[in-house]
Amino acid sequence: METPVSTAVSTPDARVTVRCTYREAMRAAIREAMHRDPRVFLMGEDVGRYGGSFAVSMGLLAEFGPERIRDTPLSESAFVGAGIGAALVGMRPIVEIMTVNFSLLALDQILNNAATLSHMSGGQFSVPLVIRMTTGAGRQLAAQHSHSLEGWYAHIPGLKVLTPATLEDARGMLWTALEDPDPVLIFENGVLYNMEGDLPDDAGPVEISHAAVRRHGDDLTLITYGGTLPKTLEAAERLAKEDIDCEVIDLRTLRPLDTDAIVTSVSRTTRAVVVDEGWRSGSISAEVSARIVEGAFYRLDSPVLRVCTAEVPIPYAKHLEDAALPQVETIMAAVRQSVASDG
Amino acid sequence: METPVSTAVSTPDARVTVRCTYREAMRAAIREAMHRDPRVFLMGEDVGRYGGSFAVSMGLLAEFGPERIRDTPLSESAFVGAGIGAALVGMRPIVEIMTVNFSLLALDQILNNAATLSHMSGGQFSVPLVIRMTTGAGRQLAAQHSHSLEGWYAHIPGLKVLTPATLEDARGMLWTALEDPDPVLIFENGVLYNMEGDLPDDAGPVEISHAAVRRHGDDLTLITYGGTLPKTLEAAERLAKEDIDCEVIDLRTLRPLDTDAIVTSVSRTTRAVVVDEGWRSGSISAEVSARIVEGAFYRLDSPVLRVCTAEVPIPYAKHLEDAALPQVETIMAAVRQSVASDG
Amino acid sequence: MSIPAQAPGQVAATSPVSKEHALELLRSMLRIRRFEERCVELYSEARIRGFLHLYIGEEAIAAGVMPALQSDDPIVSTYREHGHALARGIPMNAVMAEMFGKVQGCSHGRGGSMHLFDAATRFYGGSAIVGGGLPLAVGVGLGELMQQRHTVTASFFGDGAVAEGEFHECLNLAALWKLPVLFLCENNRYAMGTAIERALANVDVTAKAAAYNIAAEAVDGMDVLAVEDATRRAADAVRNDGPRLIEFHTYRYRAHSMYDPELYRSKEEVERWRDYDPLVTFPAQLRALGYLDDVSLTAIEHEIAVEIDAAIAYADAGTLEPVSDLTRFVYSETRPA
Amino acid sequence: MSIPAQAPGQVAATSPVSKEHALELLRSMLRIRRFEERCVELYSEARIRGFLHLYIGEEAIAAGVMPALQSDDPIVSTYREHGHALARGIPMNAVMAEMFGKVQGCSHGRGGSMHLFDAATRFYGGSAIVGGGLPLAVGVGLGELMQQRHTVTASFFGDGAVAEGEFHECLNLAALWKLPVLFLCENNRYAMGTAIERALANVDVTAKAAAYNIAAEAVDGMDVLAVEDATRRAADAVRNDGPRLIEFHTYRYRAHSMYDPELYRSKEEVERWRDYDPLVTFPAQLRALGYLDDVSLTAIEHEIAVEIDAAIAYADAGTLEPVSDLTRFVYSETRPA
Ligand SMILES: Cc1ncc(C[n+]2csc(CCOP(=O)(O)OP(=O)(O)O)c2C)c(N)n1
Ligand SMILES: Cc1ncc(C[n+]2csc(CCOP(=O)(O)OP(=O)(O)O)c2C)c(N)n1
Ligand SMILES: [Mg+2]
Ligand SMILES: [Mg+2]
Repeated sequence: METPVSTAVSTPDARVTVRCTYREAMRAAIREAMHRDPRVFLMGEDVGRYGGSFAVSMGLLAEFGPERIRDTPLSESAFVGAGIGAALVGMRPIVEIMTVNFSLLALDQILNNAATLSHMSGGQFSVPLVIRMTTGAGRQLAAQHSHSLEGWYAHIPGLKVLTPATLEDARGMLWTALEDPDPVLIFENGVLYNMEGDLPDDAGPVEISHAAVRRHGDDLTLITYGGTLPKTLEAAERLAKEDIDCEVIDLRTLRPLDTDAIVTSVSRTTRAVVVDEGWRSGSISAEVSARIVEGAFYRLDSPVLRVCTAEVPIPYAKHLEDAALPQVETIMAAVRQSVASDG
Repeated sequence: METPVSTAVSTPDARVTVRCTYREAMRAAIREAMHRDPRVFLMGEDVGRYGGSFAVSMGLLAEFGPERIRDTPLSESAFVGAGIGAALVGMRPIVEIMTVNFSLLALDQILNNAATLSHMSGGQFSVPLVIRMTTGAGRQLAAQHSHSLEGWYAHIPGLKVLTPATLEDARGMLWTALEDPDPVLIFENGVLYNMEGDLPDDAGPVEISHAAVRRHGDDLTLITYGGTLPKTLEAAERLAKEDIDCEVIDLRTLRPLDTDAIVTSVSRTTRAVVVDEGWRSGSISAEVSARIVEGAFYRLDSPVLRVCTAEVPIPYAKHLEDAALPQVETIMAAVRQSVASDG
Repeated sequence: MSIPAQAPGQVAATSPVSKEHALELLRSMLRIRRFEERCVELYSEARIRGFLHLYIGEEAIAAGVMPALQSDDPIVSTYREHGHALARGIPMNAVMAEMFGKVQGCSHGRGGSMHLFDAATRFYGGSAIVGGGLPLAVGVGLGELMQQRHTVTASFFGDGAVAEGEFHECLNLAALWKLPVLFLCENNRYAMGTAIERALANVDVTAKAAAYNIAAEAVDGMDVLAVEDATRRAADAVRNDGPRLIEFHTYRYRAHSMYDPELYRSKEEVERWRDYDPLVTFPAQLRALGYLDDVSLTAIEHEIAVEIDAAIAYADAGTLEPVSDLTRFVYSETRPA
Repeated sequence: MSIPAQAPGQVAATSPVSKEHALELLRSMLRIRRFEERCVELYSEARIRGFLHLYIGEEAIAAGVMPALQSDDPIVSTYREHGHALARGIPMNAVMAEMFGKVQGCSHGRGGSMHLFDAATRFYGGSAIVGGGLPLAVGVGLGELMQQRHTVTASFFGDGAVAEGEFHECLNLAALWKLPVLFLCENNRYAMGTAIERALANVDVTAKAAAYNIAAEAVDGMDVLAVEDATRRAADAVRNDGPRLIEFHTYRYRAHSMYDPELYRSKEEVERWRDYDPLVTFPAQLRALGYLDDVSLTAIEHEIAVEIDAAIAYADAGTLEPVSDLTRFVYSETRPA
């Protein structure tokens, strides 16, 4: 039995597609939002004249002007808080934190203000704010520039946490997030920006409450999100050649988690491996594992396994960084181990 | 089969004991450390003239003077960073962050500096720093003053995370933490400060690498730490009257987790319930569950269950706050559910 | 201007004041004072719980600031905000019910004393992280400006908040973007038990404002007329060309929260400040002007007592939210317009 | 003193300088410049990876500051720290090996360009969070003071860091506690693509220091003698009575990191600043003084080239740490003394 888990998977039909990168899809999403709603504006370090540290907002300053494409001083707490305040009084800010590594400086505003204001005020106020940030390792940026904390942020009630891993989601999640009355964090994994593919010409909003099955399979469920989706899909393809048929679930939204999609798939395949770029202990992969056990314990044929990032501040040297992160080979090894073990 | 998991449980022998509170035990630990090592000093908001916002450091300013009992301005990032720097060059600072709720303002220093410096420098430097903070809810302090984030901090490699839940541990963990070459976070649950009991006169350091069995039992393992230990023990006692014999494990240290102790106990009892004051999703209870599944899957007779805090910013109204937190009754209900279900 | 702890804060008639308005100001201060005095009793009866931070001694600020603002000017406050809330016009019933944890409370019983919110009066809380309201206020100001609303966002904070990084980031951002934010520092000389001299290398908050090119003024916060006058001038300036800061010199007579051993200051110091109590000096001034006599004062006191009694009755009669509603409001129930 | 972008930064002979010392300073600057020029090549060959922030244009600061400090004075730096590291005396071999990710690197290959560390020279990194080194430096200063070491902790940071809350908190704490910290602001007018005018409401960093009662001086950061002189005076002052701040006016000729489209400034502006290039003006001055001629310059260049070649060879020959050691150093291997 299988439930439809997402409307985000585009069906191969007669739609016109354009070739573009994840970065361009993101930029198109911002442009669309700016055109569609005058209350939307973009604010963050170097989003304007520099064009965005990952070039996502390149060209937007010229198109929309400095009132709506706001370069901020280096002051993460102030400008994230400013986004919260502006949202409170009716604007629809998109705040860009250059990378998740710097978001710690704004965490008080995110956790103690953005995530609590609706509840603390008894529902009188809401914070329709979108915070975008780049996340992840893999570019030899070492210990202070390689965090993957999206799963960690998913711990916080009051927030929604999105991790677009496909062009459709890069293109479509922002608008849905902006329509949401509550603060939404969008994590863009840095290794995805140059990912290229075909995107339907009329690609638009996607829903954000369901996980997506990115590959159907019967033997085991691989569960992942964000930057590790491509690696996981590759592992699944290579495992297919070994006659191990994996289902691949892209969580898409880390908060709230789509428990149904996970439990339904694992109940059918009876095995699960969670792939997560977060540090292992206390990562979202642990939560996924716990929910599988809570929801599908009696269907499981082997323990849920996890492929996570080693518990080290990410080292600079390439071979060590590679060894620290989930890789196609380590994913494959975990799958083989799961399939080999039996209750 | 059972391994000895802790040396922290005092054996009832002929030692002289003194009656004291958790707060006094903590204060005695600080005093001892100050006397024992001139490099130790205490720094934080209102630790001096005010006597500590929870009166832990009451009297210490008079005893040790303002050089070693340092009142800081409200500037969490600066004074936590100052502790890191002072530790780097040979001091042994104890930094008090008044409560975990304010620690978010210092999180960049904790995660990007304290936790990384040893690794980033290739082992040239270390940060022998102790950060103490009060954690937890239960006193109607509402959404911004009731966080229980110790499990969340346990995600960070490079840190150690301690949660003393007994008088022995309140008295003994600090010195061990100060002896540790790396940054150690000590979380003191606010509801414990007035807990009273008998402490051996000569109570001293305790090791911090093992969990402790606080109650032996055969039917199910209850796993908890910190502020929920008393509730969990009470639940176990009451369940004993229903002929359900629970083992109670006090994790004591949330990072690194004592997986062996957990897996050994659950392998024997075949059932586990994790009790955790953190918000459910992404809490340390998820990690415990995942590790049980990884290490004892084939011994489990029923799914690991969790009793956590509801996923809401803690409300002010007492009945709602009570409903949000783990309670003796909800723990008992989870245990009964686990015992009733069978594979 | 800076008020040394020793010098008496003279009530300067900085602006001519009508009898009617003067009595309104007195009434406003007295209402806050009496309200909080009753809160103390209710707290010791455990009918109010959690933290309770009293504003007693500082009433001249809230009472003087609010009339100088317009009804659509947003307010961002702290955890010591009963005075701000009442002077702003949040009904006393709703404030009291909030502290009783009732659904009829201005935050639905979820916030308590530290988190009073009210959409009707644009009162954006009640923030209990020191300095945490400043970024919010800057954002509110930004949002108002971008929507051309021509309001002034009033941001209250204490002397303790001045040392926090947020103060710096926010003053800079507000000045850089010329945001319509009025920064109102309530300098009561202490952050919990930490005297300002042990918290700030330079205790002159107005000097700090200069580092951001923000015009600032120090004002006797025990003088309600001076407060109102300064606020009116500053708010005008903000409406026209960006942020201003006022440092109000004031004093809290009570413990930081409900209990604290007050080891950090002497009884004499507290007594010295009693001479400047606005609820002593202002009535005296009004009597001298012939605006007030025993009869009229008693009438005001009576009115206030009646209001407080009613508020307690209202709060008492209020309902507790059903536990099944616990997770309401974590996420908003309606999509925004 | 403040250097407008237009006015030429004259090399002022603020202190009489010996030929030997002058040549040392030149050598130090040139060594940094040539080292980084080679790093650019190595980066395009992908032998150096990650982020690489060049100091080219700013060499006079590192070269002038370091001789004014003592060998046990701790240094806390940023991610743009090759110059600081080399001038401080971390062997070039170890710096290069670090950027090659080799065990022989000064951070064991774990840090890379942004995280150079060296216990022997008390070089406490290499911090890549803007402003994140400031609290650390304050703590180092505190630790030194409490251990009566009489050192000066030098804390480098950029103009961009000035807007961060940490700047404010740390200047206040250092001043309040009279900590022996020397704050060294390398104001190169940009934080990535953000010109200082678009980041700070008041661009005068020395004026900010005044808000904490910290004495401060603005110095021509393109003039190595002025840098050295000012640092020497400031370090003396710090050693005796607490923190000082120097704002060095300087310029970065290259992209922020290795690549950036540099849309945020004009080619003309960059060219204008070329006139003040310390590696143009200082040699010219030395030639005028008769300290330098083609022959001696060629000799210096040659020596440096040899050193760089050797460093590359050293780094190349270095070893990669075994993958099995991945989790080493997450926790310290030895208990502290
Ligand atoms: C960031 C943060 N740190 C610490 C606290 C604990 N705390 C609550 S109020 C207070 C003192 C604040 O003093 P001030 O800003 O002067 O305001 P006042 O209480 O005097 O009105 C402290 C330290 C807090 N709420 N937030
Ligand atoms: C807290 C933080 N925010 C953002 C960044 C990204 N970033 C790296 S360098 C930089 C500019 C810093 O400018 P400045 O302090 O002037 O130093 P410079 O690069 O000019 O030497 C930025 C925004 C960061 N590293 N840390
Ligand atoms: Mg105060
Ligand atoms: Mg700069």
